[in-house]
Amino acid sequence: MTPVTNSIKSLFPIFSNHPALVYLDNAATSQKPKSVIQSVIDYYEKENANVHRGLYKLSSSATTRYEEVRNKVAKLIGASDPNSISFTKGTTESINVVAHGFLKKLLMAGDSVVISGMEHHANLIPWQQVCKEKKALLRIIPVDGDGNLDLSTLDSLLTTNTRLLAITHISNVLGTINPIEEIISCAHKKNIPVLIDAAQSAGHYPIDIKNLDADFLVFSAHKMFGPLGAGVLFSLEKYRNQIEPLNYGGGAIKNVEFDHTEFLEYPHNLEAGTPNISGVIGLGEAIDFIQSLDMKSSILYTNELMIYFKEKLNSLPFVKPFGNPVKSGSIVSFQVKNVHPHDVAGFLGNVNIAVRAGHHCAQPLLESLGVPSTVRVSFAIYNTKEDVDRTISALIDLKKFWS
Amino acid sequence: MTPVTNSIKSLFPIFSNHPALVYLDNAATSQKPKSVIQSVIDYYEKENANVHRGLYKLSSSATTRYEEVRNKVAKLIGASDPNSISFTKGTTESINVVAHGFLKKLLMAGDSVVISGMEHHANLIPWQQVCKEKKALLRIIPVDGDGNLDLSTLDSLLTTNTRLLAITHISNVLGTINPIEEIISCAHKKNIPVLIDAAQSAGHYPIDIKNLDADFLVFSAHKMFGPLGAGVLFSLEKYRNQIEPLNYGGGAIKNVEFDHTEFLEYPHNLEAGTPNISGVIGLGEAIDFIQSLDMKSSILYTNELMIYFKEKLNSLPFVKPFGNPVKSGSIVSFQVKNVHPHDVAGFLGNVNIAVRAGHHCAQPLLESLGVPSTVRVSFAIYNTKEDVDRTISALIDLKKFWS
Amino acid sequence: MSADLKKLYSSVIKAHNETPYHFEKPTTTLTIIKAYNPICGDRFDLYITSPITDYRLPLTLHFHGFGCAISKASTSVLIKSIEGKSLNDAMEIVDHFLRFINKELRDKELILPDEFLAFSGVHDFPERLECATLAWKEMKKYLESKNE
Amino acid sequence: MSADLKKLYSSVIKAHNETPYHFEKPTTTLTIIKAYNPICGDRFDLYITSPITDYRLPLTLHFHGFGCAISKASTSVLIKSIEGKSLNDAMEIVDHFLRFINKELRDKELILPDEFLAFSGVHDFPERLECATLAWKEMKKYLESKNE
Ligand SMILES: Cc1ncc(COP(=O)(O)O)c(C=O)c1O
Ligand SMILES: Cc1ncc(COP(=O)(O)O)c(C=O)c1O
Repeated sequence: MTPVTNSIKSLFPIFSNHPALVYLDNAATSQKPKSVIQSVIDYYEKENANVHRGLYKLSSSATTRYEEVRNKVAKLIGASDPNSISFTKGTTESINVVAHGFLKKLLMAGDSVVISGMEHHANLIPWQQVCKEKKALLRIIPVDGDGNLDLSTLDSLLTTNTRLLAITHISNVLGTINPIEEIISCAHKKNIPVLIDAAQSAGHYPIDIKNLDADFLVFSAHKMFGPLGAGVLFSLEKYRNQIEPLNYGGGAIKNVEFDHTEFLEYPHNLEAGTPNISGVIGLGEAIDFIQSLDMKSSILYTNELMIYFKEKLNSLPFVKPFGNPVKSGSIVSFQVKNVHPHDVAGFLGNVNIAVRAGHHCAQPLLESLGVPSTVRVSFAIYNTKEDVDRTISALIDLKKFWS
Repeated sequence: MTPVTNSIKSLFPIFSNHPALVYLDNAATSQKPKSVIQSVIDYYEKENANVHRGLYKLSSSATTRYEEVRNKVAKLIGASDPNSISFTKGTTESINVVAHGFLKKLLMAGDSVVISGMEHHANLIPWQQVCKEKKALLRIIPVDGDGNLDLSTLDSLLTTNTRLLAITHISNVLGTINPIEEIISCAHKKNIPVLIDAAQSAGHYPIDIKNLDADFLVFSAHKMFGPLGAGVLFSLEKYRNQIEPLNYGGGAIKNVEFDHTEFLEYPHNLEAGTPNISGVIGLGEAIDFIQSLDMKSSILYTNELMIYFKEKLNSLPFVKPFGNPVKSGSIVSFQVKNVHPHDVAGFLGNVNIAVRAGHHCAQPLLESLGVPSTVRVSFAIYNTKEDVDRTISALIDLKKFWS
Repeated sequence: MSADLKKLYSSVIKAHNETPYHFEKPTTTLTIIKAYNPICGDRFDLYITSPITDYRLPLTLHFHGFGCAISKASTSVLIKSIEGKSLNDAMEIVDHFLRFINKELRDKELILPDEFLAFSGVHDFPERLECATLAWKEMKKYLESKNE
Repeated sequence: MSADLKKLYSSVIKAHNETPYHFEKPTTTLTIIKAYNPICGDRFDLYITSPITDYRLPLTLHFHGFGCAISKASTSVLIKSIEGKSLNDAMEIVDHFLRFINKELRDKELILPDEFLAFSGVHDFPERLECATLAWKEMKKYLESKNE
């Protein structure tokens, strides 16, 4: 395994402050490198001012830096136009903008929206609620026992009445990497726009919008080494003037009279109110950090960890793993027989191993797995083989304790 | 003038990094004290984890600290129940939640919403757009030449068809402090709920929800020494189960199935998605900072600055001030005759004096003042008499330069 | 493995978790008290099968559902502690337990049954407070509604 | 007061700001080109009063509106520079000015009329770029549409 990791770990202050911490809850939120934290500090200590074109240096440089991050984000996902990028507070908001601001207008009674059986609540409830309001159908691509999408159903699920397909790139529960190119091309043959939930993949896996041809793509800064409260909505040009904002207010307008408002164009029309400037600047810094790494080796590395962990896990007779997808990111779900997932997570937490137990905001998927909750371990580049070993040995201790 | 200010100034790192900076754009955003910045750093360096009840120490303490800020906010505004406080990304979002999630359902064709002629776009466009959709009327309390509300019109504006009155506590352009107690009691006599836009007052002026009896109250952390990307919606108990979220997603639900979702109760139902945890914790720290000051002396102090500035300004024959409200916060708008406001702000910016020029997101008010833009100076506790003197002398230089 | 954790999962709790008291769905029920924590997914149903007469709970209560060891054991102890009790006594027991968990008891009130004391480990794990009190809080609401 | 600022508000700019060229609303107009920056509120209308014949702009153009000294002066210089010019020449002038402001000119192209050079101060004030180019960018769009 590449030894680069120890030096990477030293870039994340949380591990100097908690040397014993084994952080395996990366799918929930990643830790932040010093450079990202420093960019937020610098912003507040040296540059803090509101944007929207103030005529003093602080404000104009805040504006410039905020806008520059659109470039960085566009480059990260291979989009040619920085104005394809709208800043939101996170994946959840990005999806809601598309659901309420775009889809709702198009959706008629009897139409349908297609999602998969492994979606995060954020990529389910917004569509469900809009469908309910419009008397449209929410149709589900089923998930098989291994945690793969059953794509044989896709052709029949996508009909002339389907108005949108929304699907996650990587499952936050089972780690499944979905064949989104294939799915998108299938949908596009029927002229159905596709939203990709890249919350688990952006910044960690290569995304090239031009090849991918996704119509919308959404993600959060905080899961890719960036700050909380900042996210991204990418939209293809052809939809941009069809997306209405969730929020109306200052900074998003051309002209306001009491009886009439003219709005700015996408992406600015969606960014009413004082934006999370420090969050967006930190996102830019996170992208710089990501680009300082070699993404391919990072993936190989976290994959190796994941496989190493899975092998060790499979050797423990008291462990029941969930899912065995064809292609998998570095996320693993399991249960310890006869010990409730919360007791597992609590036990591991007590020896400084941070894992998550619960439904991982994917209740319908868990329902189909036949359990109310699992223990989830998710890796990032700062994790090590030692983290795996410590987790496995803690699981063995746990079992002893409980029998 | 109280000499406390120099020691206060030293608590704000931006002034050590820019010793010559005269920051008079406080109505746009305030600077942040070290303690607030430190709380954000500490969060990322020592405590970063997602909330929603993780079973390891970091996550459970993140959850606890996030929830504790509800208490602090509630105390700040004299609300008895921490669960009256919902966290948003800022004033703009808070208002939109009430407009789309609460008002829209109630509003029928022919109904009306009443606002004033001095509202920020954030407290105008959301109501305007909802009224448009519902064929309801947006009615305006006029502003007189001095910048006071003409309250003689109030009784006739508030009718049995009025569904909401939304009004700013303090004007962000003229500094007018509106008699909101009186306005609220007038509206309540007709059973009309009232939303108070406290963006300019929260944390700076005393607000006691119990006395005030406002139904909704909204504000942003970043204008009261806190971080960007965090805001507050206070709601009276009786409306709480009538407010629908702008955003659907994880963390806001009781139970999710493909065809049905049961939501949590207010305030959690409105907080879908990973919240801006560091922003909320920083807001808590900002409140601690505010409580370490004596609010009354702070107001006296910034008031003195404002009056000192106004007097000096009035002695300059080439300056045209706008508004002269009966009660005024520390915000002043003016023009330099024959010099465009942007050239004024640009000139001042060049000598390190940060002021704002433009319509200040209040185009209709500026329209009624008969100008497209003004120069705005707004004070905070770290400003000094010397800041005023430097500004006045820069204005004199400016005039020389232009004649 | 830490002493704290040993205390949290005391033998009493482990025993109640493994063989919970009256852990079954009765065939007929009159009232189901739902104890559900949406955030972690713990979900127990507490069953009342016969009517409350003379302000007294039935002699037998049952519960069923799923949740972590702490919530399961605490529900088990709840059922065992209050079945057959008068509403007033039950209320007092429930109150006592909740005040104990929330560290609101005065010293002289600290003489408690072993099965209560078994939960003192929760004091070191604030994130498990919810687990220990979930069913108790719902029962309290129910008893209050019956006492009105 | 800084040298930068003196340069930004050069005498040429001050003169154009105080007595802008053809600053009036004509009584009849054929085309109004709107140059509006919603963020700062600068708003100028550029008037074309007679039809474009032979691919040539009318001999007289006018403008009116409000904005800061930089945007007003730059609009004034624009009007003065292109009236009566062929569409091609006008396009070249506009392009040249925009490339100059955006620092895209090569050295040998830097021989410019004084009225253009007067705007070089903007290079030190990136926040004023928009002001200097507002009307020019709109004019460019207009000329492009006429050349199609
Ligand atoms: C009176 C008033 N209302 C609303 C807002 C909007 O606040 P935010 O931009 O933080 O959403 C502001 C600040 O610009 C304001 O001054
Ligand atoms: C696949 C997926 N989609 C959406 C989300 C929601 O992201 P956020 O909470 O940042 O809005 C998450 C993260 O929890 C996720 O894993």
